[in-house]
Amino acid sequence: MNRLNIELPGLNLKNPIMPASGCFGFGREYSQFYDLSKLGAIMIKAATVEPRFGNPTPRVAETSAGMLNAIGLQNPGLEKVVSEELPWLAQYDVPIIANIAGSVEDDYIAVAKEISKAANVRALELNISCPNVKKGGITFGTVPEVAKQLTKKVKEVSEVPVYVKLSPNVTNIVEMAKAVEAGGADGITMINTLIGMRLNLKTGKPILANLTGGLSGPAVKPVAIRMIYEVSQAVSLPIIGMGGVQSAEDVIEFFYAGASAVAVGTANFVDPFVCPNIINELPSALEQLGFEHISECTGRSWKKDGQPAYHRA
Amino acid sequence: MNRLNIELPGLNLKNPIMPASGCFGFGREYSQFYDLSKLGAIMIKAATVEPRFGNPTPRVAETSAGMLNAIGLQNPGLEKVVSEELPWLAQYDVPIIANIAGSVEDDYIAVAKEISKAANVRALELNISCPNVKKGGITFGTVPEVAKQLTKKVKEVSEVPVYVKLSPNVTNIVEMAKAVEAGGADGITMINTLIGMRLNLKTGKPILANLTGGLSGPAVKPVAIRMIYEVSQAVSLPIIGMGGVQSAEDVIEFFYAGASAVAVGTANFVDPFVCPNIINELPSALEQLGFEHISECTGRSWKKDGQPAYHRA
Amino acid sequence: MIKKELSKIISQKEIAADVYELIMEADLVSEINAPGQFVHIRVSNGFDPLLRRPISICSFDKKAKQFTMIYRKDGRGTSLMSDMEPGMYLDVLGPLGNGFPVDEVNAGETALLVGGGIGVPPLYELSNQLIEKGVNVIHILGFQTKSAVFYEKEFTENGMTFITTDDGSYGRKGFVTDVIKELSFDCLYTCGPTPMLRAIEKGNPDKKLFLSLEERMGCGIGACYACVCHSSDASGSSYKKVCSDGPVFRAGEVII
Amino acid sequence: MIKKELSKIISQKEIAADVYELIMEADLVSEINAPGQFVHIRVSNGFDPLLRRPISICSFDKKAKQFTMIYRKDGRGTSLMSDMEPGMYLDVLGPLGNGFPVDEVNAGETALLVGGGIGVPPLYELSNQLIEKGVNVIHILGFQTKSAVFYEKEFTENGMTFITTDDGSYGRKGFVTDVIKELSFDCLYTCGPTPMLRAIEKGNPDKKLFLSLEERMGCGIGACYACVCHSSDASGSSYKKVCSDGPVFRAGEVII
Ligand SMILES: Cc1cc2nc3c(=O)[nH]c(=O)nc-3n(C[C@H](O)[C@H](O)[C@H](O)COP(=O)(O)OP(=O)(O)OC[C@H]3O[C@@H](n4cnc5c(N)ncnc54)[C@H](O)[C@@H]3O)c2cc1C
Ligand SMILES: Cc1cc2nc3c(=O)[nH]c(=O)nc-3n(C[C@H](O)[C@H](O)[C@H](O)COP(=O)(O)OP(=O)(O)OC[C@H]3O[C@@H](n4cnc5c(N)ncnc54)[C@H](O)[C@@H]3O)c2cc1C
Ligand SMILES: Cc1cc2nc3c(=O)[nH]c(=O)nc-3n(C[C@H](O)[C@H](O)[C@H](O)COP(=O)(O)O)c2cc1C
Ligand SMILES: Cc1cc2nc3c(=O)[nH]c(=O)nc-3n(C[C@H](O)[C@H](O)[C@H](O)COP(=O)(O)O)c2cc1C
Ligand code: FES
Ligand code: FES
Repeated sequence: MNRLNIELPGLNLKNPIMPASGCFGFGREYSQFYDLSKLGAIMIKAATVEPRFGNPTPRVAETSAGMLNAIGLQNPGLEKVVSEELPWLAQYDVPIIANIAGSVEDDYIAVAKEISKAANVRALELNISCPNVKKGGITFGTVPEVAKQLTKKVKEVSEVPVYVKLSPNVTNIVEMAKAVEAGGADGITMINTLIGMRLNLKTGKPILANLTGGLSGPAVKPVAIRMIYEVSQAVSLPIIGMGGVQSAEDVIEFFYAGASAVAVGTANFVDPFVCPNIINELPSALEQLGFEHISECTGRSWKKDGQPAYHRA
Repeated sequence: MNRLNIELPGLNLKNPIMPASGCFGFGREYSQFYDLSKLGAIMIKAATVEPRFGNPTPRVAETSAGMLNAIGLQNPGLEKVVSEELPWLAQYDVPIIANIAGSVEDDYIAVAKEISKAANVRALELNISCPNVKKGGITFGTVPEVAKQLTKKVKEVSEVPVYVKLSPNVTNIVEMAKAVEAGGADGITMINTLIGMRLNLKTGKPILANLTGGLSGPAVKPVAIRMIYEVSQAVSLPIIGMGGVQSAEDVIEFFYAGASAVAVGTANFVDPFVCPNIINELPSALEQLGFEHISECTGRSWKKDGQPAYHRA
Repeated sequence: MIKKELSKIISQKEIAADVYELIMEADLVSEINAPGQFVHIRVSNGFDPLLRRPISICSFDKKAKQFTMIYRKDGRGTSLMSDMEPGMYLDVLGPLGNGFPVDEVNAGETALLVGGGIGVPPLYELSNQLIEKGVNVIHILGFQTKSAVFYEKEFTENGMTFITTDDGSYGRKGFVTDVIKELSFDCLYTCGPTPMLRAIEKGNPDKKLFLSLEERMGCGIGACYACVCHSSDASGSSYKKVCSDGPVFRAGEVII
Repeated sequence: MIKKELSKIISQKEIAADVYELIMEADLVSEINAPGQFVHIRVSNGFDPLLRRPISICSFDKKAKQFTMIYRKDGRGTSLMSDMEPGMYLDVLGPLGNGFPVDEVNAGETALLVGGGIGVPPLYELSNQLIEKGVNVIHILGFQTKSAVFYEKEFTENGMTFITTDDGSYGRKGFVTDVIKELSFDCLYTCGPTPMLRAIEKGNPDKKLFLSLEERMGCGIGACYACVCHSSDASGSSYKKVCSDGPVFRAGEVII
């Protein structure tokens, strides 16, 4: 019995588990540990038009049950991603979700247009929520109208469905979700990192060269669950949930909240085998709880009997 | 040498450590463990005009390095707080900061007026940020103009300085801080809890009867530090910092970020002696780092040499 | 007085499926004043897990300064506890709360002690103290299934003991309430899952009845208002705290 | 190949103030291909702390499947590590990175190995392998103070060894760079704090020089871009990852 296959716009997933963007590079490193075809999908590192070095180091700092990162969207640039990374990934039977970022609208549009042509790119993930980039980025992720417009423009040029990645650093996440839905998004991914900071006890100064960084890991899970719970009831889009997932049980909790698939970020650093381990453990975890298929879990925290998973009545 | 005494509006603190509101009741329980006069101050549980039972149980759930609570401002009501709790606390040589809450402006005003007359109440803490109360509360904490107006009205009736407690669940915390400063606040306390949720693996439903709850504990510390860092540079008000403090080192980190005093919440549940322990350990922690007085730490993360602690140039 | 103390583990053993008996040595034993009190245990010295875990005192020995707990390995906290070995230390806060009133029943009278699952342990010390006093003690202990049964021998030594299991795999099949109906008694003490307590309260309206409640806790000492329940008076805003007013309440005192 | 393995602690001892020598048994030893590689250690099986800790391999024995690490007890992770006892297991990921190239110096030539503080350990295996090859090895080991000195005997057995301390409490007072100036050599290998590496690079522009860098890490395997440094070419966006391209670089390869 296949308890794990999931259909989402553009994505025919053998299982709903995928590494989160920025936590898996372009897959090369983790291919040393296991066959990437086991994964439901791969969300690759954000691509920008030009190569970016990103922020100065230190770029990571540990916090209680979490970590801060301020990588600053380092990536080899659109051209190299398309000519080197994606073809390399094509050897695996795994759909790619391309995370795209930029400072101005045109950046996003340029990357979306090109990268969505790649055969193994089955969806885009519009990163309007990166907390570690000074210019532009932030208003895309915090002002509903701006997010809506960007979504619309990207949809116009993209050859594949567009998922928009929401920032948790907002007063009203539901408003943002509705805006990108109105802009034509095919799905939502959430949450990106919370903005945080750590100071060095000896110097008094921030540990991260960028001063602030994005908080991820188990610490943020309750915030992610709450936001997915809210958003999944307010829009008719499927949600790929993330934020602190470490185990099959966490995955099920995200589904209960309203997710239809789940991405795993920070946990890859703790255990490089975390994704295949979760994929292996999910079927028996579901069976123990009495589910025939993982899709039965979606939205269980708020669904009345017979209500559909993510389509409003 | 006294390294710990701090002067803040209305508050002459022998040390800058105080239990956070809602995590210490009205002090009676912790008086079984140590002499409350050791504390810098006590932030008592939120008082409302009428007695409140609060939310149904379960009201707490554990998360990774944190906890969720949805107490719902249970309290015996203004009258009892003034006639029973405050007089009982008067036996201790410790200033009281009275946390006040309400659903509409008039509630806050009524409580502020009465409670600020009590001899041992040296400051008010305006709780405009409680995530666990359905009505009203939330706009006070998320709409700058509303927060400003409320602060102004409360200032008009209060006989003691007014600190406003900010919610971290906003897109722009600096804007909120500036608004309450414009409203005449004498200080800021931050942060209240982040809104979060946990689901029961077996039932799929939220563990908290209130569905969502406020996330506190070490998990939120990086968010608190970041926000205090931002706010302390943007306003000329002293900040009482909180969010995950567990040790003398944490206290120093909050000072570095920009705090002038620190409140300890969740950690009291983990260790009832945490406040006196921190007070005992602070002097040697400061000495090891080369500080003569804790006030030298305030704002060190961003201060240039010679810049004053929290007063802008 | 409540103490916070690093207490030494004297022994730990699995006495039923995932059920452990843990014997501790601690000065706080001298402060225990009634069966049914509990302790609040910090399982890690970091923040994983963060909060303490409430566990009932199952029995104690003031002379040896020892007390026994019985707990079920369930989530992260109790799993970590079950990994600990004799000679290690646990940070224990206690004794907490108000226990079962032994003086509500006289020598020669009959007390019925009704426990459900992991609610059974605190009844053991109660049983010991009632026996000591000359009370006739009858026990009804309900478990889910045979492998979950524990302390049958211990209770049987004290008095008549009925075991029920939900699935009938051991003792009588069914609920403890079925057995209660067949017995006569002067006072009933009970601890177990809330639905069981509710059924017992409802089924025995005219009896002297004491119930030990369970609620998720923060502080465990009355400061955080996590564990409240409504008092049975009209006002709607009056309440009791399970941790410091309870966990044992007289039937009718609170709404369960 | 990189392995992830529960590795057994064979022995642990404090060899200087807060400095521990830890010997582990692990299959991954068979994969070590150069001195200066490191492992990434998970100190807890929960999330306190969450991330792994990078520690250099100090020496290894392929036949016994053992490797040695030397680390300084500093924050939470290394403190927890120092509490662990023989027979316990640590989750180790490794071997990681590219180590010191032993083949850059020939038998009969002289290699200078310069270590600062907790940068000393990886030089020990390097020293062993160079000696084995017939290279003359000179060591300069800098420490803060007398109580921090370790492995003087081990290095001295391999070759001439200068110890410096910042405060002059042991060996020569001053910095390792003072000693370097007085010596002639064919190749210099170094590991230690970044300011020391910078000074050495600057002071020896014409020498064959290999430096082992340190940077805060996430994944440790090249996937997260936490540990990058700029390559020494013009573009500004080209980079090397300390974890997977390094930690050892040839002088001039990256900007330190
Ligand atoms: C007064 C009192 C006495 C108790 N006595 C016993 C006893 O003698 N033996 C025994 O096995 N159990 C007893 N319990 C229940 C016991 O506290 C829980 O089983 C335990 O806290 C579960 O912790 P965990 O880490 O294994 O589970 P987790 O699910 O990981 O715990 C997460 C959080 O939920 C809380 N929690 C989970 N289940 C319960 C529960 N049933 N009641 C209260 N809090 C809970 C935990 O304290 C913790 O804060 C008692 C509870 C109370 C309130
Ligand atoms: C390639 C490499 C090899 C190393 N080899 C050794 C060795 O052989 N012996 C030794 O004692 N130390 C070595 N270190 C440094 C060691 O990793 C840190 O001392 C250790 O991670 C501190 O962890 P902690 O929990 O004690 O400190 P904490 O301050 O609690 O650590 C918090 C976080 O910061 C990181 N961190 C803290 N200090 C450093 C540091 N100096 N370098 C990198 N990350 C740091 C930790 O990994 C962790 O993620 C090496 C570092 C690197 C990068
Ligand atoms: C080191 C690191 C780099 C990241 N880079 C990106 C990125 O390039 N694009 C993006 O959309 N999210 C990025 N994220 C956010 C993650 O994709 C994810 O949303 C977040 O970390 C929460 O999930 P987690 O708690 O499982 O890590 C990054 C996170 C980390 C830790
Ligand atoms: C159980 C509980 C009850 C709380 N009640 C209040 C309250 O009544 N008023 C208030 O302003 N904050 C309340 N808070 C928030 C705390 O005062 C504090 O801002 C927050 O918990 C962060 O600090 P901590 O991480 O040290 O707990 C409560 C927090 C907890 C955990
Ligand atoms: S647990 Fe805090 S009041 Fe009962
Ligand atoms: S630590 Fe992740 S790339 Fe080096």
